Amino acid sequence: MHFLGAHVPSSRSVTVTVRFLARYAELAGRETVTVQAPGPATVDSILARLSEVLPAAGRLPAKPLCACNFRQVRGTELVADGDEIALLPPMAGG
Amino acid sequence: MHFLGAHVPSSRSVTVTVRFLARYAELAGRETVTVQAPGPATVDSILARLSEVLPAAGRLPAKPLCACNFRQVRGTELVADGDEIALLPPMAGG
Amino acid sequence: MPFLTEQDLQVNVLAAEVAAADRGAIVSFVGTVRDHHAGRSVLRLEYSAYAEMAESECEAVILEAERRWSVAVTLRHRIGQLAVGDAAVAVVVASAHREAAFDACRFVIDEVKRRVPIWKKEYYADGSVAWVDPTAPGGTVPSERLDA
Amino acid sequence: MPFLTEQDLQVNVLAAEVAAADRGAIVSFVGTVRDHHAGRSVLRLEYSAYAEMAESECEAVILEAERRWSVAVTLRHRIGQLAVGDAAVAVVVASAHREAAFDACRFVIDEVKRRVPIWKKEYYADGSVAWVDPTAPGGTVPSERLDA
Repeated sequence: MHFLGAHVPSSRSVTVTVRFLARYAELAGRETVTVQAPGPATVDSILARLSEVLPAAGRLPAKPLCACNFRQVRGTELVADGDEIALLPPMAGG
Repeated sequence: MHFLGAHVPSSRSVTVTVRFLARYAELAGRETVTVQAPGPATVDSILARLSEVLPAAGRLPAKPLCACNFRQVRGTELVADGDEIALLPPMAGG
Repeated sequence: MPFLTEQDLQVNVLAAEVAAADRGAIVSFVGTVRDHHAGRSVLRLEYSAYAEMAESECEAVILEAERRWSVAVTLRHRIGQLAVGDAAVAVVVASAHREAAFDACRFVIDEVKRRVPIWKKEYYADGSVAWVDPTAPGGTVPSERLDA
Repeated sequence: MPFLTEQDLQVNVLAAEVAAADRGAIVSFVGTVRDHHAGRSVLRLEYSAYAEMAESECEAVILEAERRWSVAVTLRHRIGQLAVGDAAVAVVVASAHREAAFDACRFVIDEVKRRVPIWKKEYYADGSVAWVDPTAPGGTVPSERLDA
Protein backbone atom coordinates (compact mmCIF):
# COMPACT_ATOMS: atom_id res chain seq x y z
CA MET A 1 0.00 0.00 0.00
CA HIS A 2 1.44 3.36 -0.96
CA PHE A 3 0.30 6.95 -1.01
CA LEU A 4 -0.34 8.59 -4.37
CA GLY A 5 2.81 10.40 -5.47
CA ALA A 6 5.04 7.94 -3.69
CA HIS A 7 6.66 5.14 -5.66
CA VAL A 8 3.99 3.98 -8.12
CA PRO A 9 3.96 0.29 -8.99
CA SER A 10 3.93 -0.86 -12.59
CA SER A 11 0.65 -0.57 -14.47
CA ARG A 12 0.05 -4.33 -14.61
CA SER A 13 -3.21 -5.30 -12.93
CA VAL A 14 -3.68 -5.52 -9.15
CA THR A 15 -5.65 -8.31 -7.43
CA VAL A 16 -7.04 -7.71 -3.94
CA THR A 17 -9.46 -9.41 -1.56
CA VAL A 18 -12.47 -7.28 -0.62
CA ARG A 19 -14.00 -8.26 2.74
CA PHE A 20 -17.56 -7.33 3.75
CA LEU A 21 -18.10 -6.97 7.47
CA ALA A 22 -21.22 -7.38 9.61
CA ARG A 23 -24.28 -5.87 7.87
CA TYR A 24 -22.36 -5.34 4.63
CA ALA A 25 -21.83 -9.12 4.44
CA GLU A 26 -25.62 -9.52 4.69
CA LEU A 27 -26.15 -6.99 1.90
CA ALA A 28 -23.42 -8.45 -0.35
CA GLY A 29 -24.59 -12.02 0.35
CA ARG A 30 -21.02 -13.11 1.05
CA GLU A 31 -17.98 -12.28 3.13
CA THR A 32 -15.25 -11.81 0.52
CA VAL A 33 -14.79 -11.33 -3.19
CA THR A 34 -11.63 -11.11 -5.30
CA VAL A 35 -11.32 -7.94 -7.40
CA GLN A 36 -8.83 -7.27 -10.15
CA ALA A 37 -8.18 -3.72 -11.39
CA PRO A 38 -5.65 -2.13 -13.73
CA GLY A 39 -2.68 -0.74 -11.80
CA PRO A 40 -1.97 1.65 -10.27
CA ALA A 41 -5.22 1.09 -8.32
CA THR A 42 -6.62 2.99 -5.35
CA VAL A 43 -9.20 1.93 -2.79
CA ASP A 44 -11.73 4.02 -4.75
CA SER A 45 -10.91 2.30 -8.04
CA ILE A 46 -11.39 -1.09 -6.39
CA LEU A 47 -14.77 0.07 -5.03
CA ALA A 48 -15.76 1.27 -8.51
CA ARG A 49 -15.04 -2.22 -9.94
CA LEU A 50 -16.94 -3.95 -7.15
CA SER A 51 -20.48 -4.01 -8.54
CA GLU A 52 -19.18 -5.30 -11.88
CA VAL A 53 -17.86 -8.45 -10.21
CA LEU A 54 -20.61 -8.67 -7.57
CA PRO A 55 -23.95 -7.02 -8.50
CA ALA A 56 -25.22 -7.28 -4.88
CA ALA A 57 -22.44 -4.90 -3.86
CA GLY A 58 -24.54 -2.17 -5.50
CA ARG A 59 -26.63 -2.22 -2.29
CA LEU A 60 -23.70 -0.96 -0.22
CA PRO A 61 -23.16 2.74 0.48
CA ALA A 62 -21.13 4.45 -2.23
CA LYS A 63 -18.47 5.65 0.22
CA PRO A 64 -18.14 3.08 2.99
CA LEU A 65 -15.49 3.28 5.68
CA CYS A 66 -12.55 1.21 4.41
CA ALA A 67 -9.51 -0.50 5.86
CA CYS A 68 -6.52 -1.78 3.91
CA ASN A 69 -4.57 -4.52 5.68
CA PHE A 70 -6.36 -3.81 8.97
CA ARG A 71 -5.75 -0.08 9.01
CA GLN A 72 -8.35 2.58 8.22
CA VAL A 73 -7.57 4.30 4.89
CA ARG A 74 -8.87 7.03 2.60
CA GLY A 75 -10.26 6.14 -0.80
CA THR A 76 -7.30 7.84 -2.51
CA GLU A 77 -4.73 5.44 -1.07
CA LEU A 78 -3.04 3.05 -3.46
CA VAL A 79 -3.50 -0.67 -3.03
CA ALA A 80 -0.99 -3.41 -3.83
CA ASP A 81 -1.38 -6.91 -5.11
CA GLY A 82 -2.57 -9.22 -2.32
CA ASP A 83 -3.96 -6.47 -0.08
CA GLU A 84 -7.14 -7.04 1.94
CA ILE A 85 -9.62 -4.19 1.57
CA ALA A 86 -12.33 -4.29 4.26
CA LEU A 87 -15.65 -2.47 4.02
CA LEU A 88 -16.74 -1.48 7.53
CA PRO A 89 -20.24 -0.47 8.65
CA PRO A 90 -20.39 2.30 11.27
CA MET A 91 -18.77 0.90 14.41
CA ALA A 92 -20.97 -0.14 17.28
CA GLY A 93 -18.71 -1.62 19.94
CA GLY A 94 -18.77 -0.87 23.63
CA MET B 1 -28.20 23.58 68.24
CA HIS B 2 -29.46 26.92 66.94
CA PHE B 3 -28.18 29.76 64.81
CA LEU B 4 -27.42 33.05 66.52
CA GLY B 5 -30.42 35.32 66.24
CA ALA B 6 -32.82 32.38 66.28
CA HIS B 7 -34.53 31.41 69.50
CA VAL B 8 -31.88 31.87 72.22
CA PRO B 9 -31.98 29.47 75.17
CA SER B 10 -31.97 30.76 78.76
CA SER B 11 -28.67 31.97 80.18
CA ARG B 12 -28.24 29.03 82.56
CA SER B 13 -25.06 27.10 81.92
CA VAL B 14 -24.63 24.62 79.07
CA THR B 15 -22.78 21.30 79.39
CA VAL B 16 -21.41 19.62 76.28
CA THR B 17 -19.09 16.75 75.46
CA VAL B 18 -16.01 17.75 73.47
CA ARG B 19 -14.55 14.90 71.43
CA PHE B 20 -10.97 14.90 70.10
CA LEU B 21 -10.46 12.92 66.94
CA ALA B 22 -7.38 11.19 65.53
CA ARG B 23 -4.24 13.32 66.03
CA TYR B 24 -6.11 15.76 68.25
CA ALA B 25 -6.77 12.91 70.71
CA GLU B 26 -3.02 12.28 70.80
CA LEU B 27 -2.36 15.96 71.51
CA ALA B 28 -5.11 16.24 74.11
CA GLY B 29 -4.10 12.96 75.70
CA ARG B 30 -7.71 11.79 75.80
CA GLU B 31 -10.75 11.31 73.59
CA THR B 32 -13.42 13.35 75.33
CA VAL B 33 -13.83 16.01 77.99
CA THR B 34 -16.95 17.56 79.49
CA VAL B 35 -17.10 21.34 79.24
CA GLN B 36 -19.53 23.63 80.99
CA ALA B 37 -20.00 27.23 79.83
CA PRO B 38 -22.45 29.99 80.71
CA GLY B 39 -25.38 30.09 78.29
CA PRO B 40 -25.97 31.12 75.61
CA ALA B 41 -22.80 29.34 74.45
CA THR B 42 -21.35 29.01 70.98
CA VAL B 43 -18.85 26.52 69.59
CA ASP B 44 -16.21 29.26 69.96
CA SER B 45 -17.06 29.91 73.60
CA ILE B 46 -16.74 26.19 74.34
CA LEU B 47 -13.34 26.15 72.60
CA ALA B 48 -12.26 29.19 74.68
CA ARG B 49 -13.12 27.29 77.91
CA LEU B 50 -11.33 24.15 76.76
CA SER B 51 -7.76 24.81 77.96
CA GLU B 52 -9.09 25.84 81.34
CA VAL B 53 -10.57 22.40 81.91
CA LEU B 54 -7.85 20.52 79.99
CA PRO B 55 -4.46 22.27 79.76
CA ALA B 56 -3.21 19.82 77.06
CA ALA B 57 -5.91 21.23 74.78
CA GLY B 58 -3.68 24.29 74.45
CA ARG B 59 -1.63 22.24 71.97
CA LEU B 60 -4.54 22.09 69.52
CA PRO B 61 -4.93 24.65 66.72
CA ALA B 62 -6.85 27.74 67.83
CA LYS B 63 -9.50 27.32 65.12
CA PRO B 64 -9.97 23.62 64.45
CA LEU B 65 -12.62 22.24 62.15
CA CYS B 66 -15.63 21.49 64.35
CA ALA B 67 -18.77 19.38 64.18
CA CYS B 68 -21.77 19.67 66.43
CA ASN B 69 -23.86 16.52 66.68
CA PHE B 70 -22.08 14.99 63.65
CA ARG B 71 -22.54 17.97 61.34
CA GLN B 72 -19.81 20.46 60.41
CA VAL B 73 -20.48 23.88 62.01
CA ARG B 74 -19.03 27.37 62.23
CA GLY B 75 -17.65 28.67 65.51
CA THR B 76 -20.49 31.15 65.79
CA GLU B 77 -23.19 28.47 66.05
CA LEU B 78 -24.95 28.07 69.37
CA VAL B 79 -24.66 24.82 71.26
CA ALA B 80 -27.27 23.24 73.50
CA ASP B 81 -27.03 21.21 76.66
CA GLY B 82 -25.95 17.65 75.83
CA ASP B 83 -24.49 18.43 72.41
CA GLU B 84 -21.37 16.63 71.21
CA ILE B 85 -18.75 19.02 69.83
CA ALA B 86 -16.09 17.21 67.80
CA LEU B 87 -12.70 18.66 66.90
CA LEU B 88 -11.60 17.29 63.54
CA PRO B 89 -8.07 17.29 62.10
CA PRO B 90 -7.84 17.90 58.33
CA MET B 91 -9.56 14.96 56.66
CA ALA B 92 -7.41 12.31 55.01
CA GLY B 93 -9.77 9.62 53.77
CA GLY B 94 -9.72 8.00 50.36
CA MET C 1 -2.95 -9.01 23.19
CA PRO C 2 -6.29 -10.84 22.81
CA PHE C 3 -8.58 -7.94 23.62
CA LEU C 4 -11.55 -9.75 22.11
CA THR C 5 -12.88 -12.62 24.16
CA GLU C 6 -15.81 -15.00 24.42
CA GLN C 7 -15.25 -15.37 28.17
CA ASP C 8 -17.08 -13.52 30.96
CA LEU C 9 -15.41 -10.23 31.86
CA GLN C 10 -14.11 -9.99 35.43
CA VAL C 11 -13.05 -6.51 36.52
CA ASN C 12 -11.16 -7.83 39.56
CA VAL C 13 -9.09 -10.13 37.33
CA LEU C 14 -8.34 -7.28 34.92
CA ALA C 15 -7.49 -4.93 37.79
CA ALA C 16 -4.82 -7.39 38.94
CA GLU C 17 -3.13 -6.95 35.53
CA VAL C 18 -2.56 -3.22 36.07
CA ALA C 19 -2.30 -2.97 39.86
CA ALA C 20 1.08 -1.99 41.30
CA ALA C 21 2.30 -0.76 44.66
CA ASP C 22 2.91 2.75 43.31
CA ARG C 23 -0.48 3.04 41.58
CA GLY C 24 -3.00 4.06 44.19
CA ALA C 25 -5.95 4.84 41.88
CA ILE C 26 -7.85 2.30 39.83
CA VAL C 27 -10.72 3.46 37.63
CA SER C 28 -12.79 1.01 35.65
CA PHE C 29 -15.58 1.19 33.11
CA VAL C 30 -17.90 -1.71 32.37
CA GLY C 31 -20.53 -1.53 29.64
CA THR C 32 -23.36 -4.00 30.11
CA VAL C 33 -26.16 -5.18 27.81
CA ARG C 34 -29.28 -3.10 28.41
CA ASP C 35 -32.79 -4.51 28.23
CA HIS C 36 -34.06 -1.74 25.97
CA HIS C 37 -32.76 0.10 22.92
CA ALA C 38 -34.58 2.82 21.02
CA GLY C 39 -37.85 1.83 22.71
CA ARG C 40 -37.62 -1.86 21.88
CA SER C 41 -37.25 -4.67 24.39
CA VAL C 42 -33.92 -6.44 23.84
CA LEU C 43 -33.67 -10.17 24.60
CA ARG C 44 -30.05 -10.77 23.69
CA LEU C 45 -27.39 -9.59 21.31
CA GLU C 46 -24.45 -10.68 19.29
CA TYR C 47 -21.15 -8.87 18.90
CA SER C 48 -18.94 -9.53 15.90
CA ALA C 49 -15.60 -7.99 15.03
CA TYR C 50 -13.10 -7.61 12.24
CA ALA C 51 -10.79 -9.43 14.58
CA GLU C 52 -7.28 -8.67 13.36
CA MET C 53 -8.00 -4.96 12.92
CA ALA C 54 -9.94 -4.77 16.21
CA GLU C 55 -6.99 -6.24 18.10
CA SER C 56 -4.53 -3.78 16.59
CA GLU C 57 -6.86 -0.81 17.18
CA CYS C 58 -7.35 -1.80 20.83
CA GLU C 59 -3.61 -1.97 21.24
CA ALA C 60 -3.17 1.43 19.55
CA VAL C 61 -5.77 3.03 21.83
CA ILE C 62 -4.05 1.64 24.92
CA LEU C 63 -0.62 2.82 23.78
CA GLU C 64 -2.03 6.26 23.05
CA ALA C 65 -3.55 6.49 26.55
CA GLU C 66 -0.36 5.25 28.20
CA ARG C 67 1.70 7.77 26.23
CA ARG C 68 -0.64 10.65 27.09
CA TRP C 69 -1.11 9.92 30.79
CA SER C 70 1.04 8.16 33.35
CA VAL C 71 -1.23 5.12 33.52
CA ALA C 72 -1.42 1.37 32.94
CA VAL C 73 -4.45 0.28 30.91
CA THR C 74 -6.15 -3.01 30.25
CA LEU C 75 -9.17 -3.68 28.08
CA ARG C 76 -11.44 -6.54 26.96
CA HIS C 77 -14.41 -6.66 24.62
CA ARG C 78 -16.80 -9.60 24.40
CA ILE C 79 -17.72 -11.11 21.07
CA GLY C 80 -20.42 -13.67 20.38
CA GLN C 81 -23.78 -14.09 22.12
CA LEU C 82 -24.58 -11.95 25.16
CA ALA C 83 -27.62 -11.81 27.44
CA VAL C 84 -29.15 -8.76 29.10
CA GLY C 85 -26.93 -7.70 32.02
CA ASP C 86 -23.76 -9.31 30.64
CA ALA C 87 -20.62 -7.16 30.59
CA ALA C 88 -19.79 -6.36 26.96
CA VAL C 89 -16.69 -4.25 27.47
CA ALA C 90 -14.36 -3.55 30.39
CA VAL C 91 -11.60 -0.96 30.70
CA VAL C 92 -9.39 -0.80 33.79
CA VAL C 93 -6.85 1.98 34.34
CA ALA C 94 -4.35 2.21 37.20
CA SER C 95 -2.34 5.30 38.04
CA ALA C 96 -0.64 7.13 40.88
CA HIS C 97 -3.21 9.91 40.38
CA ARG C 98 -6.95 9.55 40.16
CA GLU C 99 -7.41 12.45 37.73
CA ALA C 100 -5.19 10.71 35.16
CA ALA C 101 -6.95 7.40 35.78
CA PHE C 102 -10.40 8.95 35.19
CA ASP C 103 -9.29 10.88 32.10
CA ALA C 104 -7.52 7.90 30.56
CA CYS C 105 -10.41 5.49 31.24
CA ARG C 106 -12.88 7.84 29.59
CA PHE C 107 -10.56 8.35 26.63
CA VAL C 108 -10.14 4.59 26.12
CA ILE C 109 -13.85 3.76 26.12
CA ASP C 110 -14.62 6.74 23.84
CA GLU C 111 -11.92 5.64 21.38
CA VAL C 112 -13.00 1.99 21.50
CA LYS C 113 -16.51 3.03 20.52
CA ARG C 114 -15.21 5.37 17.81
CA ARG C 115 -12.59 3.30 16.04
CA VAL C 116 -12.53 -0.39 16.97
CA PRO C 117 -14.35 -2.43 14.27
CA ILE C 118 -16.98 -4.22 16.35
CA TRP C 119 -20.67 -4.54 15.49
CA LYS C 120 -23.73 -5.35 17.50
CA LYS C 121 -26.84 -7.19 16.35
CA GLU C 122 -29.86 -6.92 18.64
CA TYR C 123 -32.59 -9.56 19.00
CA TYR C 124 -35.88 -8.10 20.21
CA ALA C 125 -38.83 -9.48 22.12
CA ASP C 126 -41.05 -8.94 19.04
CA GLY C 127 -38.89 -11.34 17.00
CA SER C 128 -37.18 -8.67 14.92
CA VAL C 129 -33.41 -8.35 14.56
CA ALA C 130 -31.39 -5.22 13.82
CA TRP C 131 -27.84 -3.97 13.55
CA VAL C 132 -26.95 -1.12 15.86
CA ASP C 133 -25.81 1.82 13.72
CA PRO C 134 -25.19 5.09 15.56
CA THR C 135 -25.35 6.98 12.25
CA ALA C 136 -28.82 5.67 11.28
CA PRO C 137 -32.10 7.38 12.18
CA GLY C 138 -33.35 5.57 15.31
CA GLY C 139 -29.93 4.04 15.86
CA THR C 140 -30.56 0.70 14.15
CA VAL C 141 -30.89 -0.84 10.68
CA PRO C 142 -32.95 -4.03 10.21
CA SER C 143 -31.01 -7.25 9.67
CA GLU C 144 -31.73 -8.94 6.35
CA ARG C 145 -30.63 -12.41 7.22
CA LEU C 146 -33.68 -14.56 7.96
CA ASP C 147 -31.74 -17.13 9.94
CA ALA C 148 -30.37 -14.28 12.07
CA MET D 1 -25.88 2.38 55.38
CA PRO D 2 -22.63 1.04 56.88
CA PHE D 3 -20.20 2.77 54.52
CA LEU D 4 -17.28 2.12 56.88
CA THR D 5 -16.10 -1.45 56.99
CA GLU D 6 -13.27 -3.61 58.27
CA GLN D 7 -13.90 -6.15 55.52
CA ASP D 8 -12.02 -6.44 52.20
CA LEU D 9 -13.57 -4.31 49.48
CA GLN D 10 -14.91 -6.23 46.48
CA VAL D 11 -15.84 -4.10 43.47
CA ASN D 12 -17.82 -6.90 41.84
CA VAL D 13 -19.95 -7.32 44.97
CA LEU D 14 -20.55 -3.55 45.16
CA ALA D 15 -21.36 -3.41 41.43
CA ALA D 16 -24.14 -5.94 41.97
CA GLU D 17 -25.77 -3.46 44.39
CA VAL D 18 -26.20 -0.80 41.71
CA ALA D 19 -26.49 -2.89 38.53
CA ALA D 20 -29.85 -2.85 36.75
CA ALA D 21 -31.06 -3.87 33.32
CA ASP D 22 -31.51 -0.23 32.28
CA ARG D 23 -28.09 0.92 33.52
CA GLY D 24 -25.57 0.04 30.84
CA ALA D 25 -22.58 1.94 32.23
CA ILE D 26 -20.76 1.09 35.45
CA VAL D 27 -17.80 3.24 36.52
CA SER D 28 -15.80 2.40 39.60
CA PHE D 29 -12.98 3.99 41.54
CA VAL D 30 -10.78 2.05 43.93
CA GLY D 31 -8.09 3.73 46.01
CA THR D 32 -5.36 1.38 47.19
CA VAL D 33 -2.59 1.72 49.76
CA ARG D 34 0.62 2.89 48.08
CA ASP D 35 4.09 1.73 49.15
CA HIS D 36 5.49 5.26 49.30
CA HIS D 37 4.30 8.62 50.58
CA ALA D 38 6.27 11.86 50.47
CA GLY D 39 9.47 9.94 49.77
CA ARG D 40 9.10 7.49 52.66
CA SER D 41 8.58 3.77 52.37
CA VAL D 42 5.18 2.83 53.82
CA LEU D 43 4.78 -0.59 55.47
CA ARG D 44 1.13 -0.39 56.50
CA LEU D 45 -1.43 2.11 57.65
CA GLU D 46 -4.41 2.56 59.87
CA TYR D 47 -7.63 4.38 59.04
CA SER D 48 -9.82 5.76 61.79
CA ALA D 49 -13.09 7.65 61.50
CA TYR D 50 -15.54 9.73 63.43
CA ALA D 51 -17.94 6.95 62.64
CA GLU D 52 -21.41 8.44 63.09
CA MET D 53 -20.52 11.63 61.21
CA ALA D 54 -18.62 9.71 58.51
CA GLU D 55 -21.67 7.52 57.87
CA SER D 56 -24.00 10.49 57.53
CA GLU D 57 -21.55 12.40 55.31
CA CYS D 58 -21.16 9.37 53.01
CA GLU D 59 -24.91 9.15 52.74
CA ALA D 60 -25.19 12.89 52.01
CA VAL D 61 -22.55 12.67 49.26
CA ILE D 62 -24.37 9.77 47.61
CA LEU D 63 -27.73 11.54 47.77
CA GLU D 64 -26.18 14.66 46.29
CA ALA D 65 -24.69 12.65 43.39
CA GLU D 66 -27.96 10.79 42.79
CA ARG D 67 -29.88 14.08 42.78
CA ARG D 68 -27.45 15.75 40.40
CA TRP D 69 -27.07 12.91 37.90
CA SER D 70 -29.31 10.02 36.91
CA VAL D 71 -27.17 7.41 38.65
CA ALA D 72 -27.11 4.79 41.39
CA VAL D 73 -24.10 5.04 43.69
CA THR D 74 -22.52 2.74 46.24
CA LEU D 75 -19.50 3.43 48.41
CA ARG D 76 -17.33 1.74 51.06
CA HIS D 77 -14.34 2.96 53.05
CA ARG D 78 -12.06 0.66 55.03
CA ILE D 79 -11.16 1.42 58.61
CA GLY D 80 -8.55 -0.33 60.75
CA GLN D 81 -5.24 -1.83 59.68
CA LEU D 82 -4.39 -1.99 55.97
CA ALA D 83 -1.37 -3.37 54.11
CA VAL D 84 0.25 -2.01 50.95
CA GLY D 85 -1.95 -2.84 47.96
CA ASP D 86 -5.17 -3.17 49.97
CA ALA D 87 -8.22 -1.31 48.68
CA ALA D 88 -8.98 1.57 51.09
CA VAL D 89 -12.01 3.05 49.35
CA ALA D 90 -14.34 1.93 46.56
CA VAL D 91 -17.01 3.90 44.71
CA VAL D 92 -19.26 2.24 42.14
CA VAL D 93 -21.70 4.21 39.97
CA ALA D 94 -24.22 2.76 37.52
CA SER D 95 -26.12 4.78 34.96
CA ALA D 96 -27.77 4.57 31.57
CA HIS D 97 -25.08 6.97 30.33
CA ARG D 98 -21.35 6.68 30.78
CA GLU D 99 -20.75 10.45 30.94
CA ALA D 100 -23.00 10.71 34.00
CA ALA D 101 -21.38 7.64 35.56
CA PHE D 102 -17.87 9.08 35.13
CA ASP D 103 -18.85 12.54 36.39
CA ALA D 104 -20.72 11.19 39.41
CA CYS D 105 -17.95 8.74 40.36
CA ARG D 106 -15.36 11.51 40.28
CA PHE D 107 -17.62 13.80 42.30
CA VAL D 108 -18.18 11.15 44.98
CA ILE D 109 -14.51 10.34 45.53
CA ASP D 110 -13.59 14.05 45.54
CA GLU D 111 -16.30 14.78 48.14
CA VAL D 112 -15.37 11.76 50.27
CA LYS D 113 -11.81 13.03 50.47
CA ARG D 114 -12.96 16.57 51.18
CA ARG D 115 -15.64 16.12 53.81
CA VAL D 116 -15.88 12.63 55.30
CA PRO D 117 -14.10 12.57 58.71
CA ILE D 118 -11.57 9.79 58.18
CA TRP D 119 -7.89 9.90 59.12
CA LYS D 120 -4.87 7.93 58.06
CA LYS D 121 -1.83 7.04 60.13
CA GLU D 122 1.17 5.74 58.19
CA TYR D 123 3.77 3.32 59.55
CA TYR D 124 7.11 3.63 57.74
CA ALA D 125 9.99 1.26 57.11
CA ASP D 126 12.27 3.45 59.27
CA GLY D 127 10.03 2.87 62.30
CA SER D 128 8.45 6.32 62.32
CA VAL D 129 4.70 6.93 62.36
CA ALA D 130 2.82 9.95 61.02
CA TRP D 131 -0.67 11.24 60.43
CA VAL D 132 -1.48 12.18 56.85
CA ASP D 133 -2.47 15.85 56.77
CA PRO D 134 -2.99 17.36 53.30
CA THR D 135 -2.73 20.86 54.82
CA ALA D 136 0.69 20.25 56.44
CA PRO D 137 4.04 20.95 54.74
CA GLY D 138 5.20 17.58 53.38
CA GLY D 139 1.71 16.15 53.78
CA THR D 140 2.22 14.50 57.17
CA VAL D 141 2.53 15.36 60.87
CA PRO D 142 4.47 13.03 63.21
CA SER D 143 2.41 10.88 65.54
CA GLU D 144 3.11 11.56 69.22
CA ARG D 145 1.87 8.31 70.62
CA LEU D 146 4.82 6.08 71.36
CA ASP D 147 2.78 2.92 71.27
CA ALA D 148 1.50 3.98 67.83
